[in-house]
Amino acid sequence: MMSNHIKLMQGNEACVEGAIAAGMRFFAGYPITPSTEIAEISAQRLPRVGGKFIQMEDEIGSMAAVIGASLTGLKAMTATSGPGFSLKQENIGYAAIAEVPCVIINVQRGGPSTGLPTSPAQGDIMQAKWGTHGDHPVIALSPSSVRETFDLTIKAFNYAEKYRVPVIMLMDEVIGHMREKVEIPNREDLEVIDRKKPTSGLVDYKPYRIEDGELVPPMAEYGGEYRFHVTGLVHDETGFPSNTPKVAESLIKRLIKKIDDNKKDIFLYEEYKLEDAEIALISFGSTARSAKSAVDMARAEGIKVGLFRPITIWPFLDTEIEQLAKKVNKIITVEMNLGQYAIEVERKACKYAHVDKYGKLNGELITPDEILKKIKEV
Amino acid sequence: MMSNHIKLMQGNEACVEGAIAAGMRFFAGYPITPSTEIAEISAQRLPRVGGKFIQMEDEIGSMAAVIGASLTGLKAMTATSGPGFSLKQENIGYAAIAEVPCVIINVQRGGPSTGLPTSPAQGDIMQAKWGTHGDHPVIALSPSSVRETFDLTIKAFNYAEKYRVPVIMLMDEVIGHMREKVEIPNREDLEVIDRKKPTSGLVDYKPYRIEDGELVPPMAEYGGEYRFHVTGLVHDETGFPSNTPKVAESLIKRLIKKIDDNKKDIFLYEEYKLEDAEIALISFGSTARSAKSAVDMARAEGIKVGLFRPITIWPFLDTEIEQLAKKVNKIITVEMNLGQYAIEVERKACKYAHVDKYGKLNGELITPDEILKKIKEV
Amino acid sequence: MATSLKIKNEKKLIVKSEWCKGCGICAAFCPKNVLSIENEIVKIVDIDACIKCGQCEMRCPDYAIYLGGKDDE
Amino acid sequence: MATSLKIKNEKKLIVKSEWCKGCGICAAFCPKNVLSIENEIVKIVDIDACIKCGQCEMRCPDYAIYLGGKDDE
Amino acid sequence: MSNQYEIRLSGAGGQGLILAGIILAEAAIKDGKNAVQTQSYGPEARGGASKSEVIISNKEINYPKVRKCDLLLALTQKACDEYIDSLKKDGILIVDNSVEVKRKDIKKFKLPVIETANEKLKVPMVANIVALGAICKASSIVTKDSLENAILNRVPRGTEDINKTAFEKGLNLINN
Amino acid sequence: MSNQYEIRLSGAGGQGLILAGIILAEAAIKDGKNAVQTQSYGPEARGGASKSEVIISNKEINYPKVRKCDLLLALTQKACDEYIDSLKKDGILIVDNSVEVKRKDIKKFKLPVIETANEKLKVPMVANIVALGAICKASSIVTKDSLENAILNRVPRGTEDINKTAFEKGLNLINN
Amino acid sequence: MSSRLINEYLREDKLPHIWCPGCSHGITMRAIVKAIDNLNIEKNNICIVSGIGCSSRAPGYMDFNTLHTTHGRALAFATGIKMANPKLKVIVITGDGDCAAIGGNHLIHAARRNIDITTIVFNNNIYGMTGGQYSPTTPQGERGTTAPFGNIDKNFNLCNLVKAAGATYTGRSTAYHVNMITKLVEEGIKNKGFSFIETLSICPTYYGRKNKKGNVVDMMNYLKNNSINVKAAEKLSDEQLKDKIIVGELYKTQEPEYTEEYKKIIESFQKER
Amino acid sequence: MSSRLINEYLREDKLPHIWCPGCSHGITMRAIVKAIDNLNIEKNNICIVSGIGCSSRAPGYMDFNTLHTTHGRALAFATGIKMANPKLKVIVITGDGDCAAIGGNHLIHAARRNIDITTIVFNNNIYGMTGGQYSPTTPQGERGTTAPFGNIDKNFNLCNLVKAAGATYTGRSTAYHVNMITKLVEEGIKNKGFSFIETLSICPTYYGRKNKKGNVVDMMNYLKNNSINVKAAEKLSDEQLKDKIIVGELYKTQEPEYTEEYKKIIESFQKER
Ligand SMILES: Cc1ncc(C[n+]2csc(CCOP(=O)(O)OP(=O)(O)O)c2C)c(N)n1
Ligand SMILES: Cc1ncc(C[n+]2csc(CCOP(=O)(O)OP(=O)(O)O)c2C)c(N)n1
Ligand code: SF4
Ligand code: SF4
Ligand code: SF4
Ligand code: SF4
Ligand code: SF4
Ligand code: SF4
Ligand SMILES: [Mg+2]
Ligand SMILES: [Mg+2]
Repeated sequence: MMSNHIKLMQGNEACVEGAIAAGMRFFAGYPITPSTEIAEISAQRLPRVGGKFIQMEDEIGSMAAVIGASLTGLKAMTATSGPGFSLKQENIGYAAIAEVPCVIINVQRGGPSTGLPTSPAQGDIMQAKWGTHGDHPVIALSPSSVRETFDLTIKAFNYAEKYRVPVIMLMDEVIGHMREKVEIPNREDLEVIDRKKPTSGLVDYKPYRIEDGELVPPMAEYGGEYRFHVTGLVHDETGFPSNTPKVAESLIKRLIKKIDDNKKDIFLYEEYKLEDAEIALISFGSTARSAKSAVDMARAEGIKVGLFRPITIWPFLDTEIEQLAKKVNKIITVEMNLGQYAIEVERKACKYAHVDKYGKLNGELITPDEILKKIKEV
Repeated sequence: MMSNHIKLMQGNEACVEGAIAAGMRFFAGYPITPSTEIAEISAQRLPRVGGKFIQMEDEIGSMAAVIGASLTGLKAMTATSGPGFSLKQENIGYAAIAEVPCVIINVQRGGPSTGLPTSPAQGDIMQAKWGTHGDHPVIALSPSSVRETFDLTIKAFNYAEKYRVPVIMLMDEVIGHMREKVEIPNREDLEVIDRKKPTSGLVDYKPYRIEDGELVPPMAEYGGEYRFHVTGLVHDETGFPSNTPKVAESLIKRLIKKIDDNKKDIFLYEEYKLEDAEIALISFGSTARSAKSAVDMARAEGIKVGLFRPITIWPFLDTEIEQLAKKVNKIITVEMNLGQYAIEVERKACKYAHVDKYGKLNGELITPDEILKKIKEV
Repeated sequence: MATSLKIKNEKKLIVKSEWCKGCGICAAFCPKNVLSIENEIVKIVDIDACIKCGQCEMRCPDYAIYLGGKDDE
Repeated sequence: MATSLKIKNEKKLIVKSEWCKGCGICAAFCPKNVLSIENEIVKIVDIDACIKCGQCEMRCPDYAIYLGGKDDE
Repeated sequence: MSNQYEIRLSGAGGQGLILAGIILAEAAIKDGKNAVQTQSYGPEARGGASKSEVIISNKEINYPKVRKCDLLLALTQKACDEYIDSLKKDGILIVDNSVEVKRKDIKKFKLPVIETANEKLKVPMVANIVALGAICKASSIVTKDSLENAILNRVPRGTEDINKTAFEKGLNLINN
Repeated sequence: MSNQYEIRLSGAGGQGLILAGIILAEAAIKDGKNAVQTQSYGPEARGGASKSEVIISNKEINYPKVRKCDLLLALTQKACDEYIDSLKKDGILIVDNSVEVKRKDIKKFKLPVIETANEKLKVPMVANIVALGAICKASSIVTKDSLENAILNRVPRGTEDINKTAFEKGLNLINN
Repeated sequence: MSSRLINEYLREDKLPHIWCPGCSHGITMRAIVKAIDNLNIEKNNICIVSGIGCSSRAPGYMDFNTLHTTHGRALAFATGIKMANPKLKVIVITGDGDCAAIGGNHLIHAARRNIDITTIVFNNNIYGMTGGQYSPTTPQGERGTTAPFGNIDKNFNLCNLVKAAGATYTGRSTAYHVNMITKLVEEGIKNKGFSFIETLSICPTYYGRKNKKGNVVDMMNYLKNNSINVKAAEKLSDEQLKDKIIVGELYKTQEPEYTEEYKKIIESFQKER
Repeated sequence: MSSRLINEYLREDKLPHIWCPGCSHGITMRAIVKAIDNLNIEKNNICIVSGIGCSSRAPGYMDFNTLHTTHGRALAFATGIKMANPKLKVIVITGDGDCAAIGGNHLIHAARRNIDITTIVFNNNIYGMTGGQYSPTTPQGERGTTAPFGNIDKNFNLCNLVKAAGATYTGRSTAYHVNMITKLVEEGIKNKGFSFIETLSICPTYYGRKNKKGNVVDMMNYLKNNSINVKAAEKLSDEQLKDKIIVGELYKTQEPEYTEEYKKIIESFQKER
């Protein structure tokens, strides 16, 4: 018998269920293939838990509404795909500088532009980090299975709330649309992190004041006890704009540092048969599944290959990749693009290992056989 | 006496003059500091040469109008800064996949978000390449002086037309707003490239057919002899959408290849006192001016340092940087951001030279003294 | 309305079944019950009743039925 | 209109010159010519004429002139 | 990987093949197995899928798409022509009896699936469930009980009976 | 770098200092020199600049901003206070006579610039041109002819005479 | 073989189109082509621009200069085209989502400028291409996949909105009233300025199914039976007009056209010389 | 020291503000604060949202919950705030560029939804902050730095546009008619739905200079002398109203409010259990 907690679930559905489990109570979106089910299921589910769903006039408005809602204290999310992700960029930067927690799901499809709207891709890896103007922090995660989509959506909210940062989930069409057996954990077993509220007196309250030894200011909500100002301009700890070079430098540096200094907490990855590996595949999302199959196939032929699967895409797993590079002779990155993650890998690994890349963007999931062939080539 | 051709000119003005000299006859924009003068001067200048200026309702519309105008055969340009550049991203991707020549000026200011609107920055280096979703080609150039702004704007149009690609000019507030002595060359001395027109018969005309040995299809114009279809979907040589994996792969690969295979033509850079240098600074745009001063100051103290100034930012000057790394012991990148170009430099140089970076983003131009200090540190 | 008047009576009712998706619009709005849908394809069931009004052509979303002939319209 | 009626006559006309940008609006629309601009700053030139109508306060873009007093409004 | 069973359900959009795939996968899960279901999409979400794929396994399923399949259902000639080559040697082919097949190296079941739904049951919509019955009998990848269970769980309320009948008709299309 | 002359013109927004900077730079170019002019901006373009900087040189000018300056013009106390420290030892300071200055290690010219414009010429707008006259006399960084030429080129048509007068008044504020 | 109209103006090799059985987009596309035929405009002088959506796939089938842009941006691309080459007759084909949701701003600004573009919206009251989400024209209370409990959004009256924004020609028809579409499009093209034609359309696959509107024929009959011509409507009370679709030419005026005004600026400099 | 109103509702330590001498933005800001004072709303229950522009700098000076967003997006942020916490009184302060150019789509959609937000546009007919480019409300023929030869763009009648989009309250006043601003804002806040108040404003620095409108006082006098109350206007002919600014409460109706409607959906599930 199938237990109550065991279900066949679609990736996009797991995303919503994870979000609701994490406490999401606001969703604003605009439909786009292949992310649309996330909006649709949110519309169904949210009012049942007292949450709000709104379909905005476009993706820019959706991102704006999510930030607005988050400022009132709700956990808020939006979901989109390539073209919509491009449109959200300006306001993602706003969330980054104003430190408004939010989760942005990007179910990647074939780009650029309208591209291949119903096909999977992993072409927005770099965009997730660099899509908006100016240096800014983001966290990006990429799930490889339906169950992991559930778990990572919760993590995404946890990171967003803990670090007051926009967190991007880089799903892809395969993960979003596939249905898979999932065992949904009990609510009690989930770790859910809520944002830290300020405790200071009303009079000397400063919305961006950092407590000693911390890097993330506690966060009040509109409609609560504290009144405060929020802006996308460079601002000091009072939240008001400042042009002073010192203020500017220290704000942006802190924004970056709050993520950099917490890499240990944020770095997620999986290692598969790497213990004795001479060749390491690096792959994430749906292609990591192909890569895992390829590892098994290659091992069956006696080739010592393993898989390193980044789950955290940004911040880049620098120390881990360097470690890995020192351990193996060769690295092959496998991604559905022309080698985006490969750029970062090359940078950290080039001193220690030969880095090769396998990329494809024809709208089809990379197959284990292709990867096996590539393994044999190098 | 000041000759007719020698003038004190602002960077933003030189950009417009260069554009008009290159044949720009259409400008669509939306005002934003510090790029606004480009729109203003275009509004003044274009009707005098029979060209068109339009202020659109926003940056998305501006980018769209530019693509539309280019499809009728006019050379077209838009100008913006950070927030507007973020908004233009979706349609920049469209221009890339539909291969519509256009020039996008980004006069960089402090980001992220509204950031420091009147201060210089170089924070959109990575965004220029990765701002839109999906793998796609772009060319990006960065001028260091008013005169070079004039010249590079012409080059930008030339590349755009020759390679049917969006070309991005990464100016910064300092270069955009400073006034400098400029000698405007004679029209006859300028190299101006126009797009190649198709010559095939009307019946068998295919708008994206590549002639033997070429990578860029000739381009007809709406309202001319040929009728054709243009889409942002993946398409075959007829211009109509196709979902075939082979078509998809070959389209995107060709788009990348047409730039990659022509790097020689596109790679622009300046070398300054590098002959015997042990340390190389790498810097572009306004900071390269500071770096040049710093080189002179360091040389005066007997330190063997030189400057490598990328003018072409994208495609990345891979072979050149590798060459450079082999020649010197140390590289210091100097940019008004937290080290964006440095990422690429590290990737190509790390095997051969130690790469260090100096970045600042407090809204002030990096000074020669700061750089000198950094040189002495490493 | 101008359109249907222009159509001359020597026209022939033509069905291009490869394009027909069997939506039933033509049959439903044919004033003379000339048409019927069978196996998800339009069929002419009473050609003699056809007054060549062109309504089927005008409303067929798939251009699968039209009045044609030598001196095409 | 309610606003100006509410203002009681015991109020005092107060100028906060640090905030005054000398735009001249208050002086121009004072019904009693109480005010004048000198050296780009508002000056009270005829306080006795002031009827405490509050128009200057209402239109001063910089909150540099107002009717105040013990029982502030 | 050898204990992994790969199924491809193909036909025209609107024939309910996605639902059939989901039901198959759910039945497998009820049997305590692992299952992954995927499908293909037309231009954006429109058009509708023309194929649905299910992988059933006792182990973790990595690559989620069906490559060479163990069982192919094809309800139209077009679908059969397109996918027949992806069926493994000795694999099971279930086709509607309107479909012509040349391959010989396979276990072929040519069954009146559509006819059964249209004419026997007078509900064209249940062709997919008839097919599931046939699949259940032809292979032993899911148990009859689980499959029946899964069907009743997924079909719209009020249509349980007709679907149950359709399933049984499907089972009975193959008599061995 | 030593033959590079750096000038900072400071005061309140609206005093025409950007124009003064442009004119200075253009005069230098007329003299066959190199020149770079920059300015500072308020929030977005609004507010208006409060300082304008000019570098004049016989060589290529790299770093375009003024660091330690050779000549400082300050028309308001606030501007003077903010920038006085950036003036080099023995540098030239030209201040309006309303401004108090403490530094001693500089060549100081305290002149009735604003008064001249307001009261002598009755055109407050030409204070910047009066100041240019004084700068021309106090330094020799640009020739009088080029400067006068540059002024007449840039000022609005119809105001040439008053500006010419202003320039001369400025020249005459310093008698040596 | 197909009819002369189809043969001459559509790209036959792209047919049959991808639209669902009974989708009215094909009807409207034909009606537009008929208007062009009636006006006898040179094919090379026409440019058809669309955004993204089922409706926006139309230009791909039409044998003119055609441009399939990004979602919502058709009018902004079209504005660039018309400005750059005013001799082109620019026609925008768009959906209710494309022009009224994401593209709303370009719509009101193109109308405001009174630029000579004829916009035809295939209003099926739903996002068809993405699978049935409610749109800014979905009537209140109706369902979409993102309005599972009934839509609480008020719907736009697009013709009113566009008129208030500055359009100089507006008209409305339905997929049933095909000849009226043709007539309105003709008039729209003839109008020197921004023209807006709304065609109430049917999406049996999503809107119809979600809202239990019956089959394709039922939906067409709804359009037929609930429409009333604007002339006839003038005589009726608001009460009587409740739930009626008012069709016909709704608004027509004359104002300076944008590209003509710009031409005057250019010409003023040519004279100067 | 400053007046009680300023002291109580503005962030005095941020004053004097950055606006130019004679810029009317300060007048309007005070009039809004006065309306809030008259209505006696708890400061913590108010949230003021703006975009980017000179006008949009206002919230920084106002002692409530304040949010300075991205250019044009104030209403979209505000929609999120109001949906998430309907007990907040949400007021949007915006400029003609911010709300009618880049933000036009959010404006018409917020109006369409009839969400309970009060929007006050400081319409100075120009982009002030970026230095005087023409805006969608710059009258035809006038100049901006990007319209050096006279603006050929037709200008929006914002109140009409927003009404056509679905707003349930609209009003117009001028920087001269300060008490009327206060009154309209009060009524707008009281209206349960989308309220839109246009305040004709003066930008002496750019609009005034570019268009030779005289000094600050001349510009104020223009507003004074060319305005006519909507009641009085009703009796006049179009000819007589030419070039007149019609001020007062322009439109008022009652319709379901968006967040209330959503609340009903949530409540339907609470009952279910
Ligand atoms: C930026 C962006 N957002 C969303 C989408 C997804 N999308 C494609 S078409 C469409 C809606 C189409 O609706 P409509 O314009 O009414 O056309 P219809 O399909 O109903 O004819 C959407 C939301 C997209 N392609 N691009
Ligand atoms: C995305 C984006 N585009 C452009 C700008 C530049 N910008 C800032 S304010 C403004 C116009 C402001 O005009 P308005 O809203 O009328 O306000 P005003 O300054 O006149 O009060 C513009 C174009 C920006 N900050 N962000
Ligand atoms: S209207 Fe056209 S597609 Fe529909 S049934 Fe008739 S011929 Fe076939
Ligand atoms: S032409 Fe008229 S009568 Fe003849 S089949 Fe068509 S609709 Fe019927
Ligand atoms: S209105 Fe205010 S700022 Fe203007 S002059 Fe009077 S007091 Fe000064
Ligand atoms: S209160 Fe009235 S009378 Fe008195 S100064 Fe002000 S405006 Fe004049
Ligand atoms: S989904 Fe709707 S709009 Fe799209 S083609 Fe099908 S019926 Fe037409
Ligand atoms: S520029 Fe215009 S709108 Fe901006 S503060 Fe100055 S006067 Fe006001
Ligand atoms: Mg639609
Ligand atoms: Mg304005």
